[in-house]
Amino acid sequence: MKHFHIRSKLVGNIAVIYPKGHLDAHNVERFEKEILKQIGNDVVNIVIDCKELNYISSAGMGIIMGYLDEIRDKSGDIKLSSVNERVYEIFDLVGFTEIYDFLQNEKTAINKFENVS
Amino acid sequence: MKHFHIRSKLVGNIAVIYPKGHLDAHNVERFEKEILKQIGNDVVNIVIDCKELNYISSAGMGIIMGYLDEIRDKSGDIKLSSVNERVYEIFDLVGFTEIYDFLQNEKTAINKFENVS
Amino acid sequence: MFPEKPELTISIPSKTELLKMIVEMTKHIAIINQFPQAEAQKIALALDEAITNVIKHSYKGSMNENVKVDFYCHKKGLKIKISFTGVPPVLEKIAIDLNKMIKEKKKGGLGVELMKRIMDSVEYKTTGNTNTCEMIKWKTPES
Amino acid sequence: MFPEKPELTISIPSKTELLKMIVEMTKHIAIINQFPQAEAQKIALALDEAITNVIKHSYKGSMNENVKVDFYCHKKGLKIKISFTGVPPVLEKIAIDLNKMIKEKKKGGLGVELMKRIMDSVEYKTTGNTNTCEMIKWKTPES
Ligand SMILES: Nc1ncnc2c1ncn2[C@@H]1O[C@H](COP(=O)(O)OP(=O)(O)O)[C@@H](O)[C@H]1O
Ligand SMILES: Nc1ncnc2c1ncn2[C@@H]1O[C@H](COP(=O)(O)OP(=O)(O)O)[C@@H](O)[C@H]1O
Repeated sequence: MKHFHIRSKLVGNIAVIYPKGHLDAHNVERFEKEILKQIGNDVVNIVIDCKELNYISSAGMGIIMGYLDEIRDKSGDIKLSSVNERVYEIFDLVGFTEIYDFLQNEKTAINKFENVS
Repeated sequence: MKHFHIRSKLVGNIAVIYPKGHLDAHNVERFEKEILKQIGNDVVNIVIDCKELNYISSAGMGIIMGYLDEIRDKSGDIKLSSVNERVYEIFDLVGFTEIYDFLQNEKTAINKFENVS
Repeated sequence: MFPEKPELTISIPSKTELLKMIVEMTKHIAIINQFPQAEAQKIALALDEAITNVIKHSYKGSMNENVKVDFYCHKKGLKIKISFTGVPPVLEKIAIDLNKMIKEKKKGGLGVELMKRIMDSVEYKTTGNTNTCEMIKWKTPES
Repeated sequence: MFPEKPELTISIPSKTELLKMIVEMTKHIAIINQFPQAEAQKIALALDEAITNVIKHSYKGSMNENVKVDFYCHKKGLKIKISFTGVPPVLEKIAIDLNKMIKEKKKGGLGVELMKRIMDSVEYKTTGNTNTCEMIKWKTPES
């Protein structure tokens, strides 16, 4: 019984990552690995689409925070999309909503990257 | 947060009862009340459609058992339909599958009553 | 075989509104201990039945009493021990007769039988003021 | 205000795989105690953070240590007390600076802040070998 799944796809030079389920300290490594894989492949335009993310603790948020500087240094960004209300409240509580773009859905997030590059 | 819901409808002289969610000792009274309501209205052809029933403990099964004699005495019956595999296993464990008709779905259960009467 | 110290303990008041929580917790523990999902759900049901009986029969429905549940994990199985006070359990030795129960319009009497059919062993004991119910479920070779 | 005796206690090994179970249990308890669903989920998250820290910092990731959680229920709020041994917590008094943390490529450091922002009070104490973390959440008038 896995409570957390992760998959991703590439749209041009944009990676869309889909964390699914319950993301906590127990499974955060898999989330970090996915982010590292993208950076390793020189993909620095990253959309984290959260439509299937039910839960996130600071362990997962730490990963989103820890690589942002490196990614922005390489002219990339991390954008979040399709975040449900419950999870958004948590991102908001720690102040992420002032630092990251939160988009309605995956498509608007991708568009936002495409319009810049 | 209610973990258990119950609703019912009448199809001619057949009552279809829809228990939904988690049926245990905590909420079994509401289930019993629904059965009693039907008997009180002289409806003794009862289909318990379990497509939305996720869990049943012996408390719920006790109610299905306790009124069967009275209902069969009045030429009625209790039939079960749309029972999911997990819940079916439990009914089977106590021997209910030899005593009650378990039908594929609500419609076949209703038909079975109609073909007799 | 099982460790002396429980791996996990929960102590709750004797309220039926907590049954669902215990069921979900137990399912989770059984799954973590490598029981297949369907087995895990049944083990959780056995515990629901045991605690329901404690609340109903030993505590006569009083909600302020205590029920302690210890989980002992082993790679070959799971042992669950329920400790409670109140009226000591007195259990029938004979198996149930469903047709007879229906004729007698019984609305209960299935719980202990269900526990026994789900678990590999169910044992009640009373020592002084404390009653216990110990249930063991072994893993099947393929699980 | 809160009762002396916890209404509910759980004692678990220091394994992160049990976090989800604790989160669901806590949500359930908070909801039963009349917190709205969204509040209940946040309270559960605060406990997740506290236990994650205990496992990571006090037990250095060792999985065989013990974490005890006591729930004290009151109609005006919920108190959760976590008891553990290991390294006593030493906590920063100052609030976090997110931009600075990003510049420093910090992959952690949000947990305690989150606990404080969710709960009305968070208090760590060490007495002898035992450390405790006590968190209280009051109900808002409309909840
Ligand atoms: N914890 C208990 N304490 C006291 N008596 C018990 C306990 N558990 C079971 N019993 C006895 O065993 C009987 C059978 O229990 P059970 O099969 O669950 O049926 P029910 O509880 O519906 O009567 C009960 O009626 C009761 O007399
Ligand atoms: N239970 C604990 N035991 C020891 N130290 C703790 C504990 N909880 C928190 N701390 C200390 O507080 C710091 C901040 O914790 P936190 O905000 O959760 O961030 P992180 O755990 O990601 O470093 C930790 O780095 C640690 O030094």
